[in-house]
Amino acid sequence: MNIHEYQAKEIFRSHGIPIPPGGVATTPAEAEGLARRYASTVVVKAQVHAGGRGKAGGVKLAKTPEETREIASKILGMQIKGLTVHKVLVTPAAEIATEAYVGIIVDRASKRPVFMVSPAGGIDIEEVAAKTPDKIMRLPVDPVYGLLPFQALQMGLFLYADIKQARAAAKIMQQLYAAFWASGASLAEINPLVTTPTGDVVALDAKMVLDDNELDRRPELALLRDETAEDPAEVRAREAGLTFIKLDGNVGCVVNGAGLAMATMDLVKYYGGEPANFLDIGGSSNPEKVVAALEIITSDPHVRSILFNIFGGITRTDDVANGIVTATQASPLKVPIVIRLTGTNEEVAVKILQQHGFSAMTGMDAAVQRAVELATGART
Amino acid sequence: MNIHEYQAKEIFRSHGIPIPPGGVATTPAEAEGLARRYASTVVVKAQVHAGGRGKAGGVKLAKTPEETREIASKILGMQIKGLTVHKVLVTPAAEIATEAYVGIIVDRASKRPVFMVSPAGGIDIEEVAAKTPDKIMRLPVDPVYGLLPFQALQMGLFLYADIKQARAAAKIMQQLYAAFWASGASLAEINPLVTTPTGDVVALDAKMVLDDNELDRRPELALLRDETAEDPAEVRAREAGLTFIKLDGNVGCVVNGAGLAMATMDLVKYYGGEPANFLDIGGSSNPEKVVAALEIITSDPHVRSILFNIFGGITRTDDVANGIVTATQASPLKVPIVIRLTGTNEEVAVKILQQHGFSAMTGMDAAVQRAVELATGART
Amino acid sequence: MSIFIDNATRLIVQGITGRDGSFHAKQMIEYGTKVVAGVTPGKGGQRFENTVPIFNTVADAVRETKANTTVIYVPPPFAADAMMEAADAGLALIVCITEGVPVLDMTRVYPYVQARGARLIGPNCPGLISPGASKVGIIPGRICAPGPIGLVSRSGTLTYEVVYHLTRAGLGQTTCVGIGGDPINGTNFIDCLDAFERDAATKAVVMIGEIGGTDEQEAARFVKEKMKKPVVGFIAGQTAPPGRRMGHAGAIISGSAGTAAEKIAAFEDAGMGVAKRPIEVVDLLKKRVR
Amino acid sequence: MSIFIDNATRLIVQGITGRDGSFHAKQMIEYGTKVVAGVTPGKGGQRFENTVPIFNTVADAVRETKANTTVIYVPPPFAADAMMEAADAGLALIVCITEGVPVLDMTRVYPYVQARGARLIGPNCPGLISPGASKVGIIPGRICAPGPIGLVSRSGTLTYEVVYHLTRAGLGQTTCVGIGGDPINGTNFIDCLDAFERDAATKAVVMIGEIGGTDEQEAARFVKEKMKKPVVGFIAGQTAPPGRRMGHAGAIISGSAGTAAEKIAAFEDAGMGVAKRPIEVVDLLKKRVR
Repeated sequence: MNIHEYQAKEIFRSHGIPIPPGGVATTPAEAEGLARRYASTVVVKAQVHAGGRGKAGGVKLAKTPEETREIASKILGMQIKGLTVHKVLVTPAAEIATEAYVGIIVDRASKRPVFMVSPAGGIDIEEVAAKTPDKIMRLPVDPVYGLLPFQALQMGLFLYADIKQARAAAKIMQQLYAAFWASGASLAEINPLVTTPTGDVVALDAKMVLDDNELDRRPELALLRDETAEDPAEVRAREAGLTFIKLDGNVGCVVNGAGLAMATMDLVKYYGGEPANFLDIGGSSNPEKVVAALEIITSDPHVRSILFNIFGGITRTDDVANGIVTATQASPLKVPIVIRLTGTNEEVAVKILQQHGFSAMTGMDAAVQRAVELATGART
Repeated sequence: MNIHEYQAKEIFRSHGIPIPPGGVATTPAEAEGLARRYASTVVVKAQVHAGGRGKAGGVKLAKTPEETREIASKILGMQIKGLTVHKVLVTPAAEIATEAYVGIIVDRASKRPVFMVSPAGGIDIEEVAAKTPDKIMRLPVDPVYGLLPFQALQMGLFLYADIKQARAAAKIMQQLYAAFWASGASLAEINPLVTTPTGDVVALDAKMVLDDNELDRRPELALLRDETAEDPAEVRAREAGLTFIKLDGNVGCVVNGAGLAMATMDLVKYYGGEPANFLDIGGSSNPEKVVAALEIITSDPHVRSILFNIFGGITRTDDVANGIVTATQASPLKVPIVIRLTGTNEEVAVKILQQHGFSAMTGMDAAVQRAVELATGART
Repeated sequence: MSIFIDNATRLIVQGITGRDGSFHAKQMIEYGTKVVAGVTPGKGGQRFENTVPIFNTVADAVRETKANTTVIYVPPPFAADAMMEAADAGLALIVCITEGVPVLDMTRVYPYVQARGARLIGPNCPGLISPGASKVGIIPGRICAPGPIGLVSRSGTLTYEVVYHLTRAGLGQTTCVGIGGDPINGTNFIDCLDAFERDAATKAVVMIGEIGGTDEQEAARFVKEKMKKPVVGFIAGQTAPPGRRMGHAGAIISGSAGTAAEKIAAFEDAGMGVAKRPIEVVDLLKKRVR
Repeated sequence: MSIFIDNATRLIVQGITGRDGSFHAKQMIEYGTKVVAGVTPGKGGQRFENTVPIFNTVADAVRETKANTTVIYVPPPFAADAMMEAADAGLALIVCITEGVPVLDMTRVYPYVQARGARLIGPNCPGLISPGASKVGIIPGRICAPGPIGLVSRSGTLTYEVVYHLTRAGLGQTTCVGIGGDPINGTNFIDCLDAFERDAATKAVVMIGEIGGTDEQEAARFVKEKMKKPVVGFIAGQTAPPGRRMGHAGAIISGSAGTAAEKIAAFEDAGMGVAKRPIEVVDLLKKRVR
């Protein structure tokens, strides 16, 4: 789960990381009020789950409260990578001497949390990694020990020659690791970590991605989810227990299992079509999930055909068939549907579908081909 | 460092362990007041750093506030294993269905914290270990993982057949381990852990020993030290940076290094004497330490001779010599002194001593023999 | 004959009285797996389906039944503890079906299990099956048949799809292993490839990967450098957009790393047959096995 | 020739600019030990006594000087981190002089160091010396002399006492090791006995124990079962009362366990010579070494 910069900053602050004050505004007037409170030049920053906010014009300096209002009114409502900005963070502009990068991710290869730090901060770390890899230090953390003091200091010294700043950075890295671990994060990042002209080390930005699997045992973090910042169809799918990702094509796909769902999308493409989505109804499906899946897919006006691809294992295909019948009786489909079912209770499923005027196929390739034909109009 | 039952209970409570209420009284009137507050039969428990309080008459039931006052007046001031009782804990008496034992120590062999639990609680666990070892479960904890939930439940099920009680006990063991670890303890113990007739699992006693080496970084725990509950000479020695243990003999020993101090005591015994104490002036001695050591030893009226045994390594023997001179000039000795010095700056030390009328020996055996002779009167 | 499980597999089911655990325990027993014990704390002493003894702890179950393998169906918050309990009890093979185990839990579970010498498969996996001998997990038994093909996959139903085609084409399997779709799991492609290479009964191997991570690339290097047996591969997620998690926690393209194209290139570089569609696996295999 | 340290020892001093570290660094240099680096964070780039380079981290020091051994003189709250830093940097031998390291710290340090294949001596120990070759720690060099006796001890000054007698009696030493008086330490008696048994130059061994724990008892079993070389022992604390910590954190009789009598009995059972007084070690050794 993505959280906003201002939310990540709250978490970081609660672990002691030095971060300048800041407030969130949902209207230009609120933003102006915040600027008045700080009585200095402020930065107005779009709070949206997308990278490259700066390049998109979502981060601006404002010298006066009036200018803050003006800038906030431009940023609020702006679209960044398809997402609408509903909130801005207003924070006093800091004087910057140097900019560094500090981040933690979970590394699949070492199966550990890994720190990446670089004295070349403020810019995209992937770019630094590609162009000047010696400017990045990677440090895997043994999760049963946590980040050890000597490791934190090694990283601090990689960033700063001054021992005071190195120790300050080391402390921040301990705090960041504590925040990362306590929040069940899959990413925690400070970019940039800056030094001020007076020598202080301060975090100017904050990013955190939380592991969805941790939210059940951390209800206070689950509350940080901002559904206004997400695609409504994906929110609806999550509530129904489905995994849904909107794509640009016109063949709506309903599949059980993530691997099979991807393979189905790939096969749509292989036969000349374009998938409209990724949709996994999961293992132990029930008819309600199928109903929700059909609702979500048919709400996409680009969808020209719907493809069910169900390989019954735990999933009972008769449950899926019943779901299709229920959903289409409630609101008849406006686009053609192709149903491929095989596996558990296949015979029952086919009978249910036939009784309600649907036909079912058993081969994946044939079903995908048919769905693509229906969507593109070719050969139909 | 030993702490009192009521202090250990505070720590355990702060980690969530269910413990009946209780209050500390230093006077019979206070004890009576507490009994009135609880309005039930209470237990009055001597707060003293010694085991076997019950057998010594330091733990008594009182049915009324008046009886509480009477009992408290008997226990307060009582001597238990040479220590005076200055405080009593007054706590409502609990109804007990079963009694179990739960403890954690640091095990030298496995180099880990080890739980010992037994359904035979309320009595001395060493006795259980000797007589019915199958009634004890030992469970070493991997300190980098901490106590794992399945381990806690294994112990809970060893204590209780009822799954609810087993889970309650498992939770208490997690809390006890957390208290143990967070406090830098070398021992944490609940004896007895009881079940009540209604099925609750409750800790009725609490014992904790803290690692002295942890106190520097845990000032709030260092404050728990109750010097009124310790031997005054040992308190004085600790303040002077010495390690001192009072024994029953009459040859006062001042040695540098714990191993050599023990070997010196042993040699006193070997030559027919009895050491009056263990005293280690430590590695980097200074004259002040020697002065303090002499003060402490001479304050013991049983001491008949004083033996210095110093092997100079880090310790400079001239420092020791200067300390002896300073101390004896301030308050002349009433008992004879034997000084054995060898090692670093030995020649300087001998000269200093001779200038002030002392002689010095270089052999340990000869010096010990002489000190024993002086103490026992034999051959002198 | 097979890898990891066979007729000597003596299985514990952790969470045997739960919804998923009880359903699949029955399926495994029907398939012929020797399910020797179940574990549900507080139900020790009872019996599952009037036959399989239930124990309070895995340690009890191991001591009483000489089990050597366990399969875990407990809810995600308890799965890490269940895996560690199994490793602590000395089981050689631990199969965790549970989906939704926090990744940071796995960073602690993995070294714990490793240090105790156990093999972990999963979590978030369908388990494995050695057709005709033993089934541990949820792979539908009727789509499998004994034969010379080894199969390893990060996926569940996509595995079934491929196995289904294999069986219909007369290509039975020694063992099918679903290693799971999480970013951190116990057994990886190389572990399985290595076991298949050593297994006399396995004549060719199918490896089904997906986007995310570099496991397939490293597996391809292993195939190139260490394997004599033919390997056929398939990668799901060629049309997946970067930065989005495609259902599986591990199926995500990070920046420019972990794409299907990168993995397919690695397979081709290793001289593997690469199927464009799941069904093509059959033809590619037939060309490589006499 | 010696065990653990010799002419090839290239030493780092952690905490070289501190009070104890600087004093003993000078002593070791004077003795002839190859002190190749010091470590004090923030003083990297400076030199100790105008010669020994100082680094900010142990990793830097190892990389630049090819050190293989370190000795630690940092204050107790930082000692655990210093030991782990040293192990992480790949040093083969870590000697921790610091007294007062919390025992729970050591429960974490010990497995960390073990997992990285390093040998830890201490903490709370005087270190070790291979007379004439190298001295690491604080044992006074002038009381030692090269020769055929190996010595291992839990004590500091008591060791000096015994070594002093040995040297005066013409019994020089291969190596004297002070393993320290804490309840949890890195190297125990058996490790040293085993090394002495394998060291061709060592003809006989002196083991100096004290009350507390069971290390001496286990060492006695090792002597009985595995050693051919003669071993002479001494135990301090025969007059120590139970339940009181005799200075060393590890020197405490718990209940009825860890008494001197128990240890002496174990020594006798192993056929070792047991000295009643420190000086008797000399005679017992002379009887056993030609």
